Amino acid sequence: MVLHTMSQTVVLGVIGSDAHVVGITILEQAFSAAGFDVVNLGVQTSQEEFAEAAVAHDAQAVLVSSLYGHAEQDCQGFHSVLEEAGVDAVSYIGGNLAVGQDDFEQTRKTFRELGFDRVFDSETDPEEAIAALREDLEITPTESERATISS
Amino acid sequence: MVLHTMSQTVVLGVIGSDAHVVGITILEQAFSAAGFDVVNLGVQTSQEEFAEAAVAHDAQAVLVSSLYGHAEQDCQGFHSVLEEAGVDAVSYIGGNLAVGQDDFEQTRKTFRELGFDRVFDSETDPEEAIAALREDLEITPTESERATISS
Amino acid sequence: MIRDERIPADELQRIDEEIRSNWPTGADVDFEEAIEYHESLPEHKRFADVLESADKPLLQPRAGVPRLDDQIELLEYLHKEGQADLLPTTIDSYTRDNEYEKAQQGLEKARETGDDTLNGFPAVNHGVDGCRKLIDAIDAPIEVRHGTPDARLLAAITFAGGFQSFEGGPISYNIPYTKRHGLEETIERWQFVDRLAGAYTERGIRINREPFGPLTGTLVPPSIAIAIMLVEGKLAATQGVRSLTLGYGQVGNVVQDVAALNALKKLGNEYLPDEVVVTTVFHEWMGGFPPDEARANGVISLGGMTAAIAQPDKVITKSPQEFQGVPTKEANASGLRTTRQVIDMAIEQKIDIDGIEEEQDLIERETRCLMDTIFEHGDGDVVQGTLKAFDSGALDVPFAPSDSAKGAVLPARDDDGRVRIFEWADLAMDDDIKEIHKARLSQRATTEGRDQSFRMVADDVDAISDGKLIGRPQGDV
Amino acid sequence: MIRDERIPADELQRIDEEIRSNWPTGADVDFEEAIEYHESLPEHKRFADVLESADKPLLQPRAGVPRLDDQIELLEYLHKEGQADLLPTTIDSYTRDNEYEKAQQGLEKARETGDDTLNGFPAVNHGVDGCRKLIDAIDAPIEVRHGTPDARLLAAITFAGGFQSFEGGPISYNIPYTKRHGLEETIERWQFVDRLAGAYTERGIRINREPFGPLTGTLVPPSIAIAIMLVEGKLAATQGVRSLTLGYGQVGNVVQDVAALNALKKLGNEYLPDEVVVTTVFHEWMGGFPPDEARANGVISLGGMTAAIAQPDKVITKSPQEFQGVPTKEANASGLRTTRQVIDMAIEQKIDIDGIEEEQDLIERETRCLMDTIFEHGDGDVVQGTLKAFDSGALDVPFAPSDSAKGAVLPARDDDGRVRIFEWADLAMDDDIKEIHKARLSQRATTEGRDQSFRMVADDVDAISDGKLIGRPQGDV
Repeated sequence: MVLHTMSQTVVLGVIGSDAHVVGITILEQAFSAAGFDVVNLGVQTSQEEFAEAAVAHDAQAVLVSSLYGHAEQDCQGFHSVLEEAGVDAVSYIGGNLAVGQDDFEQTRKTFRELGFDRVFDSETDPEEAIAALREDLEITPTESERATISS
Repeated sequence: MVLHTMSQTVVLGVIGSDAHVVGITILEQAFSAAGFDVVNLGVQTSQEEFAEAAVAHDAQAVLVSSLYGHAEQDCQGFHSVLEEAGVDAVSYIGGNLAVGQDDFEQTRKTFRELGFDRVFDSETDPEEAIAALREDLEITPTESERATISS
Repeated sequence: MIRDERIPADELQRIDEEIRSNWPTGADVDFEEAIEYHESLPEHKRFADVLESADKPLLQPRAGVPRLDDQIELLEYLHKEGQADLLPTTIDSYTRDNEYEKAQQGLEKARETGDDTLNGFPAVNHGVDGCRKLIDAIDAPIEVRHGTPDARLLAAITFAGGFQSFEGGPISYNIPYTKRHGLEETIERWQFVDRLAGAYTERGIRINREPFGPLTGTLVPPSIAIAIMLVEGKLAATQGVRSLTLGYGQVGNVVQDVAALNALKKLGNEYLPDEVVVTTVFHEWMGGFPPDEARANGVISLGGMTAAIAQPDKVITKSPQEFQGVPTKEANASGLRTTRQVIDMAIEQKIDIDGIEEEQDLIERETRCLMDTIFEHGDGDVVQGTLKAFDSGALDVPFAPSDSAKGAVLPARDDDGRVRIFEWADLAMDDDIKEIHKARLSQRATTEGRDQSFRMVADDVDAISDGKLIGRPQGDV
Repeated sequence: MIRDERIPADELQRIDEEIRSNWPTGADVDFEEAIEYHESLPEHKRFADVLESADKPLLQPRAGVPRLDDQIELLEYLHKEGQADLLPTTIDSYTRDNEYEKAQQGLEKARETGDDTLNGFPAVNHGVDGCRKLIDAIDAPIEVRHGTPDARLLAAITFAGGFQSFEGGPISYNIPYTKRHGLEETIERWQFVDRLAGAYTERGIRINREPFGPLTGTLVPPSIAIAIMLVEGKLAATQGVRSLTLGYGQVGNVVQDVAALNALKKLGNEYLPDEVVVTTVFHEWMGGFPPDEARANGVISLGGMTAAIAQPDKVITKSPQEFQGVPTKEANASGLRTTRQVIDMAIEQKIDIDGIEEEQDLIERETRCLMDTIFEHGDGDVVQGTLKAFDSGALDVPFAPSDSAKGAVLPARDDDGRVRIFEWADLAMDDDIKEIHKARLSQRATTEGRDQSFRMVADDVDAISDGKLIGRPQGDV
């Protein structure tokens, strides 16, 4: 398992005009420590910048963070942009995804419908996301092998 | 003026079942420092004990304190008791005199009608009561002179 | 003549029977059956064990309402939402005056109308079964807190009812609370309470006893409070109590409060027999509170900070609604959480403040003067010594309403905000100690440009509720 | 090539005219007339004088709403009910992005509907007259607080509008706030702001300038914050600023916070020219707050306690509603009063904590390393040195969103809760200092039975909002 993940690349960033950097700094450290190659795009990253980086680094995963409450707006059409660029990667989103986060299940549903494979709230430990990604990448062994070659 | 007040006696106490002692301790000190002879009856003092002490010490003033909100009840008939015992002294009351002290003027009126010469709220400085007592005792010079002889 | 001697078994039984006949619920107390009930309680409800094994200060609020269901709901709330470690059951005023009939009427009225006509939980009226329903329902240890000069029946019923901690003592529940209960009388009655706790203790049920440290709650000089804690601790130990929590009320000067808690712990272990486990409890500010929740939170936090540094075994918290009397359960829980946050943020920090040892040394010397005078007055007997020392004024408590204490001693803060003695009256104290206090107060007088006088005392009494520690003259210094 | 040199008079005038043409209200600025207006202000509205002559820490909240009348009402409330000594006017986000048209739309919508569609006071849109109405209405000094990388027009209008204090700086309002504004660009723009303040200063109107000390607000090691304060202070002094308030954000360890404030004051006086009056401002905890007002009050009170000991010239307070964003005016006033109560109770106490000098010495040595590397990188020029040191990573800020800083340095708390550096990246620091940090973090790792890792960083970021200072592993130590 460790062997597989050693060479997998994840692209990471905060979408939209959001400037909250602490969360992705922690995520960058956590995914690096877990053996992933991490491309951290930082804050205020556009949909196009995510797509370009995913293509350039042949990423297996795109991890989107949003903490300022406008994630739904910022992610409209995001998966079309990824698709058009030819990105074939799992996509996760996490953070404070709605302003009045009364019902997270509703929020999860919204973002699943937008195209994200997994949706996390702001209380999620990095370990949880790492475990999920390992699971998601291992159930598609061909991708895992390709990753081993490509990185 | 100092000569007059040097020999005036005041009786001091907390009426009813009230056990708040700090206020009268401060008052005892303040009136003593101002030159009065102070008889401090302490907390939980009955109407009769006030009257007896005022007679025994030929007091010029009876100062009643109440902080637990039941003063009106505790003072019903107090001035009849004083009168029957033959007490001829000014009487003051001060403290937290009503539970919901929204309108102190109303409270003052209530206690003036019960027979008190002056009514003070709990924020009153001892100096204010002392100044008032000096004024009240000086405008009745015969009493002042009698006090000089009797003490 | 009453002395500091253990009540003999037959005398204990005689009083017990007599006292239990004072109210119908007394008949339900069965000592052997009560032991069995206590033995059935899980470890996390055993007050003494939980308190003595804690590795950081445990928090406990004050709380009591008349009806059982309401009391259960209140304590559950404080446990869950306030994260209280230890819970209280505060007893109503009628019960404190042994007026069980009036308490019964109040309880019935509360049950009928839903209004709280009593200011606490009438445990005697609820009886052994009512108490056990409370103990069973709450998943934490619970202490009986009251203010009762004659607490014999209350103790008999609450001990049998499963409570394992009981606040109060013959001096601390007399001097600050009542005018006319004689001290000799209250000592005799508390000897019974302690002996009963001792009887449970001998059977393996260690009832924790907690003398009430804050006394009159108003600028009590630490050494006076500590001396009274030591006396009450000794009296309890004589009767067989083995878990004693000595109390101290915050005066607001951090150095003096930490020094006092250190001295309390040290002298407690020194003066009490080895077989007694001594713990300490710190009461957040017991004087007048600011009439403003925001400012009250500041007062509470200063208490939390002090507790983080001194690390007493327990802290009794205040609520931001202290000014207006009994707090809502939300405000009560809020005071707990504010205190918890401050303690948890500060407790891992190394905060060694200069001058604590020096202040502790002064407090210890003062306390020894008072203890020496008590032993001398009683010719070695603590009971007689206490009675005679209070009588002569060699032992005294400032602002004491009781006729049993002269209440002639007056405190005032020094220039640093530490509580010193301004008027000694007849308090037994070495002259060199008096000189130290005098010099400190003189320094304040110089700073303020006024003479030392009772005016400082009056200003200090109101200072914290007015937003400051020291009652400086108006217009600042 | 931009250098640390005073903008010449003709250049100042050229930029001033250009900048004032960016929005219609710019035309109303008349420097000579503005000087007259400032001269007409009473003493108690002169920010620098009030701050510099205070004999205890002055309190200031954050507050800004779009409409003038509402802003007046809000500040009056905070002044009267919160007893704030100094008042703020916080600027909206559109203005911070120089989007005056959007700010105008938001202001008009606010005026029509009564809703606050802006998150602050759009001072540029209110113009000189609007600002003066505010200054005239409020009986205390008011500072402009914002977060604007290019604050030239905002400064021109608010200075002419009567404000005498202006927060921010080229690094502190760039690195923590924005991704793509180049540092060279923001330095150039802030040279104008400072030069304008200097021009007023030369005419006797001392505009107070306050670099933003907390930076990213998250576990910023004191020496990094102080070095940036010194750089911004030097840049401002070069342009003629003579009243500088250097800032520092609470990290929560009392010893480290007091030491840092002491070091900030000392180094500020050392590194800045003699003609500059240096004051300090302490920001209550700028990291994540507990989602609970009671616990938030504990965090605020620890800040008040620290301020009472360190005695900075000013304290920026937080409100118990910090977790949820912009507080109600009542909560804002409540944070002020809680802080005031703690400070006033503790400030007269002598609280000398062991180890403050040692920690201060460490912070000073670290800061000197950073200042040395800046001077070296710039061959004596602070502007070039700052640009090149950030570029090389020799100077860095943890958790910096800006592309102008590497943001590769990572902090973590040691076993005592002091902020140390866990990942140095390319930060210029003597090896013996790095060894000290490493040893302290190693001690924590031992206590916690885990390796030093980014996991500590992550745990520490959340610790205070979770109720503790140090992010210990779950299940306690």
